[in-house]
Amino acid sequence: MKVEVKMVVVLTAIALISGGVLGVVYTKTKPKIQRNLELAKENALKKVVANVHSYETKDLDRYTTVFIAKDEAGHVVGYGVLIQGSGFQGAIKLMAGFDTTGTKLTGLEIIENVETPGLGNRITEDWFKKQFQGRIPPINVVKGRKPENEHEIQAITGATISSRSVVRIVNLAQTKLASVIGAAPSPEPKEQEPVDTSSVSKTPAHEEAEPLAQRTGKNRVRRPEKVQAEQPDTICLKYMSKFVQKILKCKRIPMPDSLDVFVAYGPNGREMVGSMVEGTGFMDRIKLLVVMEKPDFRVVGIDILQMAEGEAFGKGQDSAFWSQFIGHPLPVQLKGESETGDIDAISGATETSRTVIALVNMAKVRAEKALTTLKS
Amino acid sequence: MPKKQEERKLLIITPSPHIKSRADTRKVMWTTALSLLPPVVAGVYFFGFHALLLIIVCVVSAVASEWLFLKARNKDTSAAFDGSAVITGILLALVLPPKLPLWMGAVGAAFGIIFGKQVFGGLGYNIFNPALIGRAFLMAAFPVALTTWVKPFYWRFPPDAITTATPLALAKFSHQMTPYLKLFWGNVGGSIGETSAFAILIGGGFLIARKIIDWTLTASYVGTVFVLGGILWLINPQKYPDPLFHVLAGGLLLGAFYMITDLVTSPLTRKGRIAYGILAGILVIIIRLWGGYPEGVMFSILIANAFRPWIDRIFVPRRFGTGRRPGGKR
Amino acid sequence: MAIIKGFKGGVHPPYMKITADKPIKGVDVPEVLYVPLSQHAGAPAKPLVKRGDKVLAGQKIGEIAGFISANVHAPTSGKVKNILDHPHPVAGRSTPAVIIEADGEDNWIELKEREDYLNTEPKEIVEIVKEAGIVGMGGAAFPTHVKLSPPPDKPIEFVIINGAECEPFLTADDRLMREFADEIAEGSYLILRAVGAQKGFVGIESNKPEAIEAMRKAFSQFPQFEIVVLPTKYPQGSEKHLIKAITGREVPSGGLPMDVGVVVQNVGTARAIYQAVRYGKPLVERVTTLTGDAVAGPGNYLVRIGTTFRYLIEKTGGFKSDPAKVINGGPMMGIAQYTLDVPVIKGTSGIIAFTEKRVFLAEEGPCIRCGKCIEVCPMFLMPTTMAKLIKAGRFDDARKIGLFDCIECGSCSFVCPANIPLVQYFKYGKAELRLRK
Amino acid sequence: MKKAFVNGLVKENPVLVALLGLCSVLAVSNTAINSLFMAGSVTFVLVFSSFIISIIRKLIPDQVRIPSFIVVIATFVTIADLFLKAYFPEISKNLGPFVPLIVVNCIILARQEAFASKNPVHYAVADALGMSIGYAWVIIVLGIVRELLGFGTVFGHRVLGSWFHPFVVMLLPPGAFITLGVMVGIMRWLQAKTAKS
Repeated sequence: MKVEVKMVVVLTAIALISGGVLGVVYTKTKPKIQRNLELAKENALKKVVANVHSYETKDLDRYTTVFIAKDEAGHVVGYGVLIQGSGFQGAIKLMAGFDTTGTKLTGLEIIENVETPGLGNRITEDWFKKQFQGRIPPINVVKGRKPENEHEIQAITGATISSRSVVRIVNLAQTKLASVIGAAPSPEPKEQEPVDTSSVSKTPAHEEAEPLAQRTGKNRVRRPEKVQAEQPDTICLKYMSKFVQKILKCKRIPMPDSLDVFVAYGPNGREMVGSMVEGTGFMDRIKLLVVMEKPDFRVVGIDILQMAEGEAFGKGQDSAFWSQFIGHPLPVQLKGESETGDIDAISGATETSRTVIALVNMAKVRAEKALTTLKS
Repeated sequence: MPKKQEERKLLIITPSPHIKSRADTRKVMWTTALSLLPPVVAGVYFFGFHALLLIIVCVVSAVASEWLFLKARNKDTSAAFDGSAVITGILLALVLPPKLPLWMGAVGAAFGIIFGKQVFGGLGYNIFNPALIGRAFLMAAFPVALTTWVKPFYWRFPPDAITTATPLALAKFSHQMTPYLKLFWGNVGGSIGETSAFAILIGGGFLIARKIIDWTLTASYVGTVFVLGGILWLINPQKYPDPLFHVLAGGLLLGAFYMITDLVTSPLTRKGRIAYGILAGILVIIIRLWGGYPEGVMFSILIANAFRPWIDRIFVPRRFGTGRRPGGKR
Repeated sequence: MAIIKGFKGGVHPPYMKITADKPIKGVDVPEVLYVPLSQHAGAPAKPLVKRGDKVLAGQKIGEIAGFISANVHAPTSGKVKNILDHPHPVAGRSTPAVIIEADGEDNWIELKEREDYLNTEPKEIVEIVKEAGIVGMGGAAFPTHVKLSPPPDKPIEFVIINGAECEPFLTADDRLMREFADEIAEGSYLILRAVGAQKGFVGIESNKPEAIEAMRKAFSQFPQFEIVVLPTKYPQGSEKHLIKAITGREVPSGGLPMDVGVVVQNVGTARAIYQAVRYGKPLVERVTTLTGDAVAGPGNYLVRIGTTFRYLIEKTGGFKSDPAKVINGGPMMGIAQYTLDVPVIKGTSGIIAFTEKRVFLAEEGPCIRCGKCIEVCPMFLMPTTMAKLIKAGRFDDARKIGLFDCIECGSCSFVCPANIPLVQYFKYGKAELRLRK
Repeated sequence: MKKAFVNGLVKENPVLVALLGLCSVLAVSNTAINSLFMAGSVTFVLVFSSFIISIIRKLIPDQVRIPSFIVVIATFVTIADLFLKAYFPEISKNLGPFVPLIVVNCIILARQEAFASKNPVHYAVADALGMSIGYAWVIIVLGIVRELLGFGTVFGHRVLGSWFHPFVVMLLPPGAFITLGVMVGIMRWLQAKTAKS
């Protein structure tokens, strides 16, 4: 046999045999491997949500899957969000369990992480995960003291960044979950609603779009009461529904830098403008959604989309800080910097306060600009 | 008579020169060790008896591990007492948290000596500063213990209120500035020997006066941090700490006088040393402002250490009678 | 006259010029003199006498044998006892020497005195210098007539008279300048004439104020010359550094002073030239400093070439305590002797005898890379790096970074805290490379 | 045959002497159990590859020997990987990509090229076993040391009491480098000592 031919024949033969063997092994092990993968998720879901009998999954994006957990009767018992975000060393994949309202955490499981062994890796320790039970996002990390309320958890000593990362991912999970059960047309029958209303009834109900707290947490209205016949922009609704109770029409004005401006029309001809702004804070980027009411661009609410500032935030002063903006027509100014200042800085974080004020003021500028483009 | 005496004894033949300056490695080392006294005293004053114990443990461990290693390799064990191991021990202790368990200090000193110095061949051959190698190892091994700081005079506080953050951490993570005077005298949280700028300036000034360290290296390192920190501060005074704070807070001065000037691991020529100081200074600012850690002195020096052979290769003096056209004044 | 900046690098050793105030004293001619045929840089002289020949003082007994070589003359009258190998103070081994048994009469050959000696033709000056066997008397002993005859393509602009005497302990030049300033001045003028230069400088270190004063007076009759006071620093007396300090010119690496239009001559050489041109006297004696803590009679002595160290020391009072080390030359660059039977030669600027107390013996430690040697190297070399390369046998790499630029001044060894014998490594490296050639 | 087996244990140890396959050695040796499974996988792949290659060594033309070896090795590696995924999912997750990466582990290919393709089957298998065990004991010792110092446990069992303060660094890559360096150092030291006596 000629060498060239022999080469081809031998190599082909080896490849064929190898392929055959692998085919057999693969088909034998495939179901088992599949099952393992499923089991891992299922076990995690069962750990974070009680009484799971069956579940449905819904992929939101590449990194996020929502598990709708149901009991034997088929009633929703909670949600699990399988989500991946970045940690200190690499990706952290976790399953966050939420109650039926999608607000309160029922548990947390870390599925995958490559954090520093013995340090950041300790996010998998029970005491850390247990802290999340019953917490209501957005959560803040505290260091060197005990958490004081349901929005705080304690950091792992020496692994603040990993702790923060987990919290950030959990907060994100909640936001994503909210977008699923909040904005999308509900796949559930009306009877499921009581869950929702109970949570709303805890807070003073507002018949009109009153200024609400800036945080995405407590006082949010899960869903617009009535969905108009004309299909509203879901992205717009997702952001604006936190601040405007009755939305007749919602419109997203895409901006070139992908920081959107939203316009929502309420009853009685009210017109609300939400403007996304982004800037560099002391520690990291700050991204806000500022919702204003026309015509004088009075602040209705501010949503913190991204912020990782120092610890001075989250100690309670901050909610006082944020509520200062509500009801003020823009632009606003820092007290002490001009005669007519309206906003008190957070003590010890003047820099951040200043940045926030600048961003809020910028929101108005952007909104006006967007509205003119809309008209033209 | 004299002739007879001479006959009895042979004349000694040695190459020239036949006279010698009084400089001597041991003397250099012990003088350096002596110059560490002010920071040691300040550290013990602020952080108490445990700090003293930690310094002693580090020194004993450093000398003992050097002795054992030399013994195991059948080398001259007297090299363990040439003072360099003592310096390593003291320096390591000075960059450790005051309440660090003693055994950790011992482990760090032994590691620094063995893996930072002896495996390279002993004094003169190490690439990295042994004390900093010891600290980097401890930092990697016991990150929590190495970042737990206590207040000065912590024994006066209730046991649950003795921990604090370093001025740099306060600035970086909580926007809190520490008064300069406190930084100058050292009445702040931090490593045993790094807090008191005053004590370091005394000891370092002594070293410069004795010409054991090159003041230009210290100056280029501190100067770079000051200038670069200053530029950033002028650009955004709200976001970046001011340059004086950069210099006084953290371990910059200790590093500038005692670590980066380590003879063995710094470049040979003055120009090289200036470049080396600038490189390390830039690294300090980068790590402090944009890195994960609040302090960057240790890593800046270790990284600069790695660049040292390269710097030595670039900065060679212009040989006499080369490169310049003959001719000149008159 | 102003103090100028000097050069970069160098050291400040303890000067110990204890014999500075001792006037030059003559020493009796010994019974036996050992006159090496090689007292200079270059080829040894060819002997002109044989065993049993009678010689007169000043008679030529060795003849130039090559381009770089010098005549040798009999220091006194007597009989040639033999021509044999004898210990040499610089070569470090025995070399052929004419052994002369003095007759004690010290009869001289007929010396030709010149009337109008200051107007001697340049060519003639060179010829006289060559005939008189004059070599550089600062220590290197380079034949002077070679220096005085630069090739036509290298015109000489400046003459520099070297009165720096930067070596510690040595005071011979200092005394010469104080006592024979006039002769030096006239000799210097002859040098200027010989090389056709327009301008001359006399460089003296600031630690010799009396010499400066005397020289200034003596040179006042030669306006071509300027006295330059140099900072006291070792090795200020090195040709290259003297030129650098005075003219700002750098002798190129591997080059000679004439490459930058300069000729440097030691004050002792200037005086020898004066004596040769005026009286026709060949170089058979010199002033040398005998010092050190072991000798009883330290001082500056005018001795005949060929006088043994032993004789000189015994004549001046012997040893006051046990000598442990005897050096030919200064303590920085001088050479330790293994016997006292070595003779004084033309380049013997000093003899130092140290007791054990002053002998420095220390083990070589590891280099701590302090960079002190680089700081002090007046040639701007990297001594520590070169030594490491030589230790590793990488001679060619050492050459590439300037091994042959090293002037072996010893500053690096002097400061090294680890007691590394750097100069010794360089000498070894150079020798190794020369052998390989 | 005995010589072929013994060679890999110490004298020509693939890790300590030849310094081959360090990638996986450093990466997965943070616990003893991971080391054990890694060692098992390497042993499986090496022994079976050597066995097969040795059998078919005369059939393979020289020009395509490397591709052939790789195909054979890759087959066994994939089998090992799938097996671990199916039956030891936790371990598989810990070992991450390092099981598939056995394909490019120098030890395996080097043994095929240097030994299995030139020797009869029983020698080839003996050599493969020797090399595997040489690899195994080093990585397992490394795993035990790192786990002991990094967690205070060995194979998950607590060995050192609560007084023990774990060395985090031992679980990180530097810890692996340091430990391996010390092992190589001791090895050299012992060799020098035996050579002398």
